[in-house]
Amino acid sequence: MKRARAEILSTRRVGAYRSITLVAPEIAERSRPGQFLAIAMPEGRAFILRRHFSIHQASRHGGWAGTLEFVVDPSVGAGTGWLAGAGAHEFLDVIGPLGKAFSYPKRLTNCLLLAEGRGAASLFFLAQELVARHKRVDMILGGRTLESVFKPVDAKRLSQTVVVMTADGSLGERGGILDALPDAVARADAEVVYAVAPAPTLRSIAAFCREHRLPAQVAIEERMGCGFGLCNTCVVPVATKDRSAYENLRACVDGPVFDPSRILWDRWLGELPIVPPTAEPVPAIPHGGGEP
Amino acid sequence: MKRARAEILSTRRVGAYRSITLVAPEIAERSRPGQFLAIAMPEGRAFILRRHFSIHQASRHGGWAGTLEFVVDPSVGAGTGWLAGAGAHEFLDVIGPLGKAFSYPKRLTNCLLLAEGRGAASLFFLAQELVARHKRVDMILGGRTLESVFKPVDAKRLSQTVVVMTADGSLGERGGILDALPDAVARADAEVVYAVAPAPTLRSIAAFCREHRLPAQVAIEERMGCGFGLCNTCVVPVATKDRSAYENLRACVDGPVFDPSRILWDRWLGELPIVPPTAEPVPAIPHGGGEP
Amino acid sequence: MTAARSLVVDLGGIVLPTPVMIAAGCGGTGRELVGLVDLRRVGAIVSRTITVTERVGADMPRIAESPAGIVWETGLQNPGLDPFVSGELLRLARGGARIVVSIGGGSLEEYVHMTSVLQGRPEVAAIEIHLSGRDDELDRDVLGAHPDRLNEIVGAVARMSLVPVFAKLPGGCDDVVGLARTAVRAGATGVTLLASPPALGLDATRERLRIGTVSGWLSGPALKPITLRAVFDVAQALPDVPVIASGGVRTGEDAVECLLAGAWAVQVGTATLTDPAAAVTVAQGIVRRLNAAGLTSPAGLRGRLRPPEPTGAESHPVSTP
Amino acid sequence: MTAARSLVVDLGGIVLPTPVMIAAGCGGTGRELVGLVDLRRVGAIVSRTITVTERVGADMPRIAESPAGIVWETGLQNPGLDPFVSGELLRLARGGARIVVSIGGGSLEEYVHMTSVLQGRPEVAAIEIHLSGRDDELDRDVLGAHPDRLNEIVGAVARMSLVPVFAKLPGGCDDVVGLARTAVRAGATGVTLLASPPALGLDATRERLRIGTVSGWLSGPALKPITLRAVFDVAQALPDVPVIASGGVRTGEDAVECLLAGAWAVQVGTATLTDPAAAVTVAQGIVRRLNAAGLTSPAGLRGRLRPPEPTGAESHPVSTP
Ligand SMILES: Cc1cc2nc3c(=O)[nH]c(=O)nc-3n(C[C@H](O)[C@H](O)[C@H](O)COP(=O)(O)OP(=O)(O)OC[C@H]3O[C@@H](n4cnc5c(N)ncnc54)[C@H](O)[C@@H]3O)c2cc1C
Ligand SMILES: Cc1cc2nc3c(=O)[nH]c(=O)nc-3n(C[C@H](O)[C@H](O)[C@H](O)COP(=O)(O)OP(=O)(O)OC[C@H]3O[C@@H](n4cnc5c(N)ncnc54)[C@H](O)[C@@H]3O)c2cc1C
Ligand SMILES: Cc1cc2nc3c(=O)[nH]c(=O)nc-3n(C[C@H](O)[C@H](O)[C@H](O)COP(=O)(O)O)c2cc1C
Ligand SMILES: Cc1cc2nc3c(=O)[nH]c(=O)nc-3n(C[C@H](O)[C@H](O)[C@H](O)COP(=O)(O)O)c2cc1C
Ligand code: FES
Ligand code: FES
Repeated sequence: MKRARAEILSTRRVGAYRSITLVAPEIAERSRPGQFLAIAMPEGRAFILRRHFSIHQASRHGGWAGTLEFVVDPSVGAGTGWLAGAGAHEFLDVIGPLGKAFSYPKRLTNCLLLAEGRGAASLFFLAQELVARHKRVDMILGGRTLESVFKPVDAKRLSQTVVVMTADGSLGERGGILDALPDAVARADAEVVYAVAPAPTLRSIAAFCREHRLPAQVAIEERMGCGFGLCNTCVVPVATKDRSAYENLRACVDGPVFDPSRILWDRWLGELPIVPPTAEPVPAIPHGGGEP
Repeated sequence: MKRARAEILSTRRVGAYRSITLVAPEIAERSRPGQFLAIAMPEGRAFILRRHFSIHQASRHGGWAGTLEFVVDPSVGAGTGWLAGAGAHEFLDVIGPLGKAFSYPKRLTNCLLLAEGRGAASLFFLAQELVARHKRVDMILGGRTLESVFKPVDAKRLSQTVVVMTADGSLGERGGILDALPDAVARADAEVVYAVAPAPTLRSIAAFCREHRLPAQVAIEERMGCGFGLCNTCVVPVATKDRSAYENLRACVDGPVFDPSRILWDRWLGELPIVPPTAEPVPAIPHGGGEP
Repeated sequence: MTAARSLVVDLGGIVLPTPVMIAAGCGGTGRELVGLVDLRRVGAIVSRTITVTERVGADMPRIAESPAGIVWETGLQNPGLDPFVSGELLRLARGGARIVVSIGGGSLEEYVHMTSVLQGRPEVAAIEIHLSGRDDELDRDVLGAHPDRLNEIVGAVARMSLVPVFAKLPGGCDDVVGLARTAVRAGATGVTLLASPPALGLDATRERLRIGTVSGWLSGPALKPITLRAVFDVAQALPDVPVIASGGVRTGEDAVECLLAGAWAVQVGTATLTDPAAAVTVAQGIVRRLNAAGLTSPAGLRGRLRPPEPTGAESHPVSTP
Repeated sequence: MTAARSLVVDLGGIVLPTPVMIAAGCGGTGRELVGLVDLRRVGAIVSRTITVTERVGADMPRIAESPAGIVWETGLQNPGLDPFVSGELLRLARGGARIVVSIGGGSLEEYVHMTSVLQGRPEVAAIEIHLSGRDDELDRDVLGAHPDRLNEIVGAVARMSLVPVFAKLPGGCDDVVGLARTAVRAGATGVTLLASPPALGLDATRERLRIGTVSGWLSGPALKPITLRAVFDVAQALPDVPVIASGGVRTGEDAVECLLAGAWAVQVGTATLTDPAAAVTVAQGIVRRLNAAGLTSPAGLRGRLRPPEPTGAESHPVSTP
């Protein structure tokens, strides 16, 4: 983890989002898919905390070496709005890479990647790394409208198949990414599932994977005070290894990537009384890291 | 008193200061010398209160009709710094004109105007109005260096004589405006004194005028919460009419122009124990307004 | 979607055209706001705090900015009760706004005397009891911080008063719910939560204090989370008691937050110093919100508060089908 | 102009390399700051508050922004005393920083037990007593708000402890000086002023609470004027007692303000979450100031505070000759 004063190389619109490319060699070099950045907001405004963004691309080689790209949904609030308005040659105070990355399967081959909206940003980075490891990648991309589906065209370069789902049917099929999951698993003969989506969707994906005994990893988001483990505000309830109890693990250092079968979804999402996690363990992708 | 969303027509550097011209016909029309503006600071920054600025010019007629000019010392803090950086076509939320104006002498003729630094801004406006009333105007302008003497050249158009004093001797004579006061009074045969300067200087001017039984008016500054009389934070201790007691009067609505012989300088400036104001009244310029 | 029929609120006997009042000490003396705001569209103006005899007030300077706040001290400068009643009170009322008179003192006798003088004055819609000052009789720093004394003072005022009485509880007290309960049991119609807490302003560069009397009080947006907590806790404990939120209300949204937390009305203090029409613009914000929510009265916002949405669910543009 | 010889401060027995500590709950578990800040240049790290047994902590979400502040609630999540001592404590110490352990509890027995376990641990430089929690024994909301109880708890810890003991007084109490005096009489080496006051975060648009447990605590710059007042009042009343300022310190200038007001040291909490090296940059700010003022130690700043300059005198660029 490094802290850098990073220059914005360029920014561009990607559908409903703004994509920002930074020059930050020390961070780029260490970045892996699923990890994120903590970006300081400008001084003298009504901001207190940093804002957090998943890493979309980290270029170690070639013409873009030393650059990092992340994607901002400018509609959320003042911080994302400010970032989306930042221009080339401005400097950002960035800490990263933060958090545990997705791990890559050692033996299994067929990977199904699902994302809703901007969540796809980190899955593109993951897809690249999986392809580089000779895995088969299939993708399901969702969004409310065609504008909020992230880079559906680019996806085709990395992915054997790409299913696009929109809530209003303006692109691909009408529906959510969940609707496309069973078919996609069958078609792609998926052995491993990776997902980034709103927590309720992830919960359903977790249930599906558990039922079908599919190992999975999900990247979650929880409100963060720091992003690097100091404050204990970003926790998610995760079953202990033996599943006899749970711990509130910090999403920023113990996550944001988790084995969904170990998250106590109902406890986390606070809608139902606390229920114990499933007693029967589901095969897990080796946690954290994988082959470098 | 009006509130307006006023466009900045132009801004320019005047020595160490920034002069800002606004389009604000309703306020300009009502403005008189000695009055001031309350200007809202931008939202979403670390500002809570408005900032206050004396009116330097208010044009009712001619090509500049409906404009208002004020002068900012950008070196004071964040608010003046921000204002000094504002550019043409930006809009400011302005309330004005605020406070009591200087009053013009009815019978007396020879007016001596003294100012230090940016304080001269409102005295130029006053000089204009006095000249229009066929009064004789003489001026003493001071500053730390030549940069901080406000418009010494322009002064000559309005004033019979202009004495310039600088602390470092870089323009005019070396010294403060007080040093030039006795001579100037004698030379100009001054009958009335107007002054805008730091409070300690005003106190000395008040003592001089009292000693020489010269009627005077001074414009003072006190930290303001609102600027229009709501909050009672901007007070100055002023002797009651019969000088038997004092009241804390609001500089924003009961001032900023006061008869200096009625201000309890020591009480205000907090350096000495409270002393009663002079028992012997000094002739006063009719307070507030004067001929319109 | 029904349109908001009216913003009228009834605070236990005082009916206000809107739930947005101008806080004590931030509304001038009856002359200043005329022309800057339509006073008939202001819920009520709370007078500056009046004491039996004149107070010349605190030393200068009296105000400084702090992060999202101001530190101030006026020393309760006021002309004293009788001059107030014959001058400022009439002027305030003439503007067309409902008048709440804030009374302050250091002894039981002073509070009793002020209440007796204000009774029967048709201009007085309600009394707000200032309780943050020194207790001269019992030699305590904050009169209203002690339940025994609160009970005594509020009880005496409430028994005498013909108009509703609100106890403005001191800021910076640990047991707000307990104090509110005491005030209400003693007869207060409702409570104003909270007075400004004690504060200090300091200029590191010049190594100087910023306030002439050394210390002062904190006001402004910085206080909002503390106000919301006090309002929420008291409203949960005493759901039938009119609670007026004071401290950090600047926008319509801030006011909606207070109403959601359980307030029946809000006061705008610091915000009025910057935007003299704040009480009206805040009320307009409430109207917009009521219209959007299809509610017909501000009271409809009370009790609508739900637990937080899980972070992961709101951070993405798409919700689960 | 003499250069600042050193930032070393002695807080009644605990000697720190700088007067800038990382506040309780804002310094991680000993792993996280490594690489982000040179811990030998941090005055001390205060551990998160430790309880006898593990606490899983509060419901999510746990943090939200407010004007110049944050509202947070962790529910004192911690592994419990024994796992802390055998793991986190050692790791924290290994980083090279002095460690102050914050202990919290709901009964006298718990505080006594924790003190006994921490005694003789060479890693523990001092104990900070967290006093803002519930009193389970006496069934009171804020244990440390009551002088009787404060006296009892602080007295027991101080009598047993071989290292200096600091009482962190609850935020939002009316009689800070009285509580500080009680704590010191009971044997505390010094006081930390103040813990975060109770607060609520609310999202008007979504009509939702922002914090999973409903209510939380306010931290950040918003608190600075309240912190300064508490520090000033206590330092005036108890000039020989080490006072640690906590609440709203973000910059070197903020720290200088606290030292001028009478603090012997400061803590940075929220600021550390944004700038993990805040404790070092704040200390550098103090050094710059000492150098500019020709002072040789932070203690030199205490007592330099003067009354405010008259407004009219500072607003013009020229001073009277
Ligand atoms: C690990 C992680 C990775 C993320 N990656 C991305 C990304 O790649 N692109 C992107 O656009 N956003 C991402 N986010 C979410 C992003 O951090 C928040 O949307 C942002 O902090 C909101 O800041 P704001 O100032 O715009 O809104 P604020 O004004 O702070 O908040 C507006 C509303 O947004 C919601 N919100 C606030 N903070 C968060 C948060 N941390 N997570 C979710 N919702 C929040 C709340 O409803 C809040 O009321 C990520 C968050 C996390 C924790
Ligand atoms: C009636 C009146 C007329 C004024 N006319 C002018 C003018 O024509 N041109 C001009 O440049 N300035 C004028 N001022 C002063 C100007 O309002 C302040 O300098 C300004 O408010 C400081 O704001 P800031 O944000 O730059 O500084 P801040 O960051 O607010 O303060 C920096 C420092 O400036 C000083 N200061 C703050 N407020 C005031 C104040 N109201 N008066 C004096 N000192 C203050 C304090 O030392 C403070 O610590 C006038 C003030 C008053 C009351
Ligand atoms: C300049 C000023 C003067 C005040 N005077 C009084 C007063 O006389 N009596 C009182 O009860 N409160 C007084 N207050 C406190 C306000 O009524 C209000 O409770 C406080 O400012 C918090 O609200 P705000 O954040 O909206 O300003 C004053 C506040 C300010 C800023
Ligand atoms: C996320 C977070 C966790 C905290 N945890 C504790 C804690 O465990 N014990 C404690 O005494 N104070 C805790 N605090 C309070 C801080 O120690 C500090 O007193 C407070 O935040 C005010 O200082 P600040 O404005 O510098 O943040 C916590 C604060 C934050 C922001
Ligand atoms: S955000 Fe601070 S610990 Fe995770
Ligand atoms: S500044 Fe508010 S009354 Fe003068």
